[in-house]
Amino acid sequence: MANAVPRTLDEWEKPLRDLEDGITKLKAVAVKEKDDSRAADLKYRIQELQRRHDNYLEVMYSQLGPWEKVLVARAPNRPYMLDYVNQVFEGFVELQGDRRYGQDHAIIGGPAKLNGSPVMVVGHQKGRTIQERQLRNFGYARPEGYRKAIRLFELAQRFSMPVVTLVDTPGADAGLEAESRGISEAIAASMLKMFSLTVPIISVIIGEGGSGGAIGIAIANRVLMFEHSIYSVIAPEGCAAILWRKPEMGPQAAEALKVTAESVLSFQLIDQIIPEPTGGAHRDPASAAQSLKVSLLSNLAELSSLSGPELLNDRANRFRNLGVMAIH
Amino acid sequence: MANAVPRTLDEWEKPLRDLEDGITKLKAVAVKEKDDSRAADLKYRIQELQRRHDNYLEVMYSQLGPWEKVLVARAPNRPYMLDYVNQVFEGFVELQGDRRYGQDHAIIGGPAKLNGSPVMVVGHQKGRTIQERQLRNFGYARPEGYRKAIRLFELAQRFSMPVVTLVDTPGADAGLEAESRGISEAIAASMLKMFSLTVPIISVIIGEGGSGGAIGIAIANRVLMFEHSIYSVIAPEGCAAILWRKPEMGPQAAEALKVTAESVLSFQLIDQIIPEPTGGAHRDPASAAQSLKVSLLSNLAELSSLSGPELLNDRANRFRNLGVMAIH
Amino acid sequence: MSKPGKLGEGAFIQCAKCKKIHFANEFEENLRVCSSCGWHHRISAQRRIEITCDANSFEELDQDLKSGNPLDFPDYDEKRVGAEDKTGLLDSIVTGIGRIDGNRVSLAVADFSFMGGSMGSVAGEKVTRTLERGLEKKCPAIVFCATGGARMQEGLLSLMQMAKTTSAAERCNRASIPYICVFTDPTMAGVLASYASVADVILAEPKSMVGFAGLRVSKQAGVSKVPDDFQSAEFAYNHGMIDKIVERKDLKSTLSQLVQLLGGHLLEQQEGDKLTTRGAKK
Amino acid sequence: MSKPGKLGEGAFIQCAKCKKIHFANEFEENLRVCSSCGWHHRISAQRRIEITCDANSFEELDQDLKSGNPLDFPDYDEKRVGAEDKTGLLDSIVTGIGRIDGNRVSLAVADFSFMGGSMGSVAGEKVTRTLERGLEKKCPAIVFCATGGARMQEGLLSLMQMAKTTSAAERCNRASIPYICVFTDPTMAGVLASYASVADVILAEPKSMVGFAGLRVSKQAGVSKVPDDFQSAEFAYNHGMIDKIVERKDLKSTLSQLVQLLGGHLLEQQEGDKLTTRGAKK
Ligand SMILES: [Zn+2]
Ligand SMILES: [Zn+2]
Repeated sequence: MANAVPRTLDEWEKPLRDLEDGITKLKAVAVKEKDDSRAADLKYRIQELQRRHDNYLEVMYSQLGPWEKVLVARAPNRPYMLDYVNQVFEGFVELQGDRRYGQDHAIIGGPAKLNGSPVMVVGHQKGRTIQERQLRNFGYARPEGYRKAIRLFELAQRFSMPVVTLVDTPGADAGLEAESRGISEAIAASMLKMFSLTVPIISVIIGEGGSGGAIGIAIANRVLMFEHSIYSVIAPEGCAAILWRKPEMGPQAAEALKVTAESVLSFQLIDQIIPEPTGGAHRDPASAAQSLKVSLLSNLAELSSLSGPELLNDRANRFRNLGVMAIH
Repeated sequence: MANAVPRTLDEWEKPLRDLEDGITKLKAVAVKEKDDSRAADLKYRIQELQRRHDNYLEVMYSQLGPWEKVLVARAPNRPYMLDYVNQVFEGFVELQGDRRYGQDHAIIGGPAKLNGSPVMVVGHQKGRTIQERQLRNFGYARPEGYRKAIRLFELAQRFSMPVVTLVDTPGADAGLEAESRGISEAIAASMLKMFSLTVPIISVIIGEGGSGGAIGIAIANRVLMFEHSIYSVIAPEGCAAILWRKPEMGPQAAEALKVTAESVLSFQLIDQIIPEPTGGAHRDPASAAQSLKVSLLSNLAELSSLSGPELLNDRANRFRNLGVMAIH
Repeated sequence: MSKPGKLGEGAFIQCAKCKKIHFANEFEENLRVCSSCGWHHRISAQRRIEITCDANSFEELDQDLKSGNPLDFPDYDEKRVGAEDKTGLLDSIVTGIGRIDGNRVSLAVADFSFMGGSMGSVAGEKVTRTLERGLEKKCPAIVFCATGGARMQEGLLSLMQMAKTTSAAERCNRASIPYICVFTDPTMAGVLASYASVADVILAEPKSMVGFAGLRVSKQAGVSKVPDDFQSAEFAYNHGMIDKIVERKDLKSTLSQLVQLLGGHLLEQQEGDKLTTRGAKK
Repeated sequence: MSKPGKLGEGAFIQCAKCKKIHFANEFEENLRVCSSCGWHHRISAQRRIEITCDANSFEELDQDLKSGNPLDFPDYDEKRVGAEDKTGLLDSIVTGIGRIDGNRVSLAVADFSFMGGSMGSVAGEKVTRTLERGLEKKCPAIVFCATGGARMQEGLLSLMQMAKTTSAAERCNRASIPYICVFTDPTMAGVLASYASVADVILAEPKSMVGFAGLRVSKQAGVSKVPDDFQSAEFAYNHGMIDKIVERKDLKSTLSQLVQLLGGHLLEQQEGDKLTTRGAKK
């Protein structure tokens, strides 16, 4: 591991890319090599480099610290909601509009089939291209997104469809427009609605579980986290800025805030960790999607034995006792 | 009655005002008159004029045509919602806001007590001063008004309070802003909500029952109309403009549209007419308020024998068979 | 506005939008969508049913309903009879039961050519019955709108249809019957402000006019500067009022998907109906 | 911001807004509202309870709860102990049962002076219990907010309090227990985005700061030109988020009216409680 704290995933993964570059170069030489013995030698060196690369990758990703997890969770090539929707569900129909004011493309959703049965999928969608990032408001949902989610939750309730939410946001939109249309109310009302449903709900933190913007759609009977996702009351940089007036102390804040899936699970705030392929979900999205599907199906199967009122109470009870207190 | 069609209430009531002016003048003279016999004569003439005035008033108001009813229903000194609220209910607390976007002051509401029992009052409020008229958007409610109404209906449902709506609007706001925030959806959603309540609902057309803007809050177990109020699918002037391209043919349209309480009752679209004092509610608001109170109490008493589901079905059934068809 | 002018012996049709001239048969095969500019021209209720339901699966109902003239409204009888003669319909909406990819649906389809698709007592009754048949037969209800709004000539009776139809939608809500509405050109006023806007899912054809009041009225109401797309399906979509704008050619498949996704819970309740009579006319 | 500076021997207090100097006793008698400019200065939970509940009617509960440091968060222990010493409180909210004009209410009152009124596990638990006591005792629940939001130092445990408290509000909804929230200066972030915003009725003191993110954060988020009243109670009211802005002196009577109007259906369920113990400390 590098000694200095890496600020980006690119920086942190540089040793890996150096190895990859070396392999690429050797391969280019090997292709042209006519001499058998030298070709065999090159092949050996390539295998050796590949072995080192794979080893390094495995070691790196098995020892991710909180800050590295933050970087991985935010990786621009990490699978986003629609990547999972396309691989895990069938026949997704995006339904849009809050029936009040406007469109939001940071929270999207609609019905789809999971293993042949209808479910309602709702989640945050980030963008990859510059245009799509702007369209998606960089994953910062506006009030309209939460109000659309409420509409979709109501449809799920009406038509007896389990709800799956996929959470991946740096936080809710905190700008003037969002404030003036009641971003706080929208988040609170979305949570309230989720607590009122009598269908099963599963929420999965797939990338960034950022603050109120995340929990606004993460009220569930089961809350799952991908292995390298994070879940936090505040962005580490924001915490550092408030506490120490040094946003650049994000790594220290990430450590203090205990944002990793493992930490969060230790406080029993989530129910399960979904393992990621070696090197993170972004290195093998299909395998990550498969893990998600397995996890959703097994959790839904477990919940299927509960009646509507039992699901409602299960969800309330799940959250009722969260918190750690001392007694005076 | 005047031969030419009056365009305003003022114009139409001119003969009355002439008599009133005459009486006022004679009274001014009589006050100064020292001679007993001439004073007695003046007194007699004043009584005579007063008798003619009262007679004329009674005749005029017992023979109101549809257009005259339109003028009376729109009379600027006709009692408005808050006039009734203050006289019929106790302890009204106005609750505000749609929790989505903004304020609307054309539809207002809140809990109050009727004869000691809590009810939820919601209605259109017009303004009398220029400032208040602007504040109230001249009685044209915006989407926020209907969405606030929905919130208040939900509170009424939650806390088992009967709902009373007082309807008095030329129509809903049809401007760009209202359109862009879904005025149509807001009206429809308000009706939908009212159909879903299991508490008694009484709606009273107190002045103008203008089109979708009116029925948006007039879904009730009992729909009552004040004697000189009107209820119409479209403003007569608008109808004349569309059908005959002559907005000034409002009087003919008022006739054709059958907008009076009597006509509407004959099609069984309302349940009861609340009588107004001679000369209209604006001449004796206290007495009109008393009639309203009596009517509300007797109708609520009748509805009190119904259970929640019965109220719900009663309301659906009430509207289910409205319409007149031929069979082919 | 979008009614195409016919040229010659009806062998050619001109696009109402871009003025391009099409062979009439190609134009009809393309579902009356201009192959040049994509403008969706209005189609009849009959044609809509043909392109929406499985072949021979639609059974028309409520055929005996026609309007009276309860208010003795001037010229109403003449207008109605004229519309009957012109369209061969008795009112502005055709209703019945059909199938989409084998799944039973209760259907109502408005025809704008009958008095501007306006809603009087009959249209209100037929939409109400369409929703009630969804309730009764435990199948999704689908309504295609094409209307200028309430029918003035029936006065307050027309306004009451807003309430009556919305009540039926509310009963569908409570009974978990999916209700899908498709806005076609135009979807306006009293219809938009009642049953159309409370559907579970709202689809719209591109560029359909969608709004509360006529543009003239909106302008009177002080709207001096209106955006170019004011009162279009796209405007309504951008303001969150519509789930999805779908081209005519894709409507059947989208409806089919939605019926399967939202109506899944109803299949068991339909008493084996789907298996025994799938695709067949009842 | 609105914390008054004390002058001399505490006999004078300067308005934080208009800088006018008041006699301390008059200032306190005026409920810490500036008689000159109307500015509502923050008050302690204890004082709030005094001016809200009938004399001697308030019984404090949950007094044994205090925060731990589950995350071993740097400096948290020191800050908490400092706040305890400064305020004499164990956390940022005081809870209990009291009466308003004889009507029983379950009450929670935040105290901004304890770590900015922030919500960690203890505050979340106490608000939850306040709502649950409404459920249990069949009486309205009232919460006075004064908070900067969630307490960072408890990490995700604090975020979970948003869910926990909102769940309790949802249970009150379903059980028809009236829940009234009063926004006082400030009501922000994680509290505003959870239980505070889902109350049946929301009142606010004039000029209270009300918003989702700190102004600094909002400005980072690209808000270059903010209106003068941004993130004030008046701004929230104008945007439909608040029912009524009520001056401090009128809050008790408004709450009393609301408790009677919205809680009417509960009186029979309270087992004659009101008649037997009206006004008396339990
Ligand atoms: Zn064209
Ligand atoms: Zn001052």
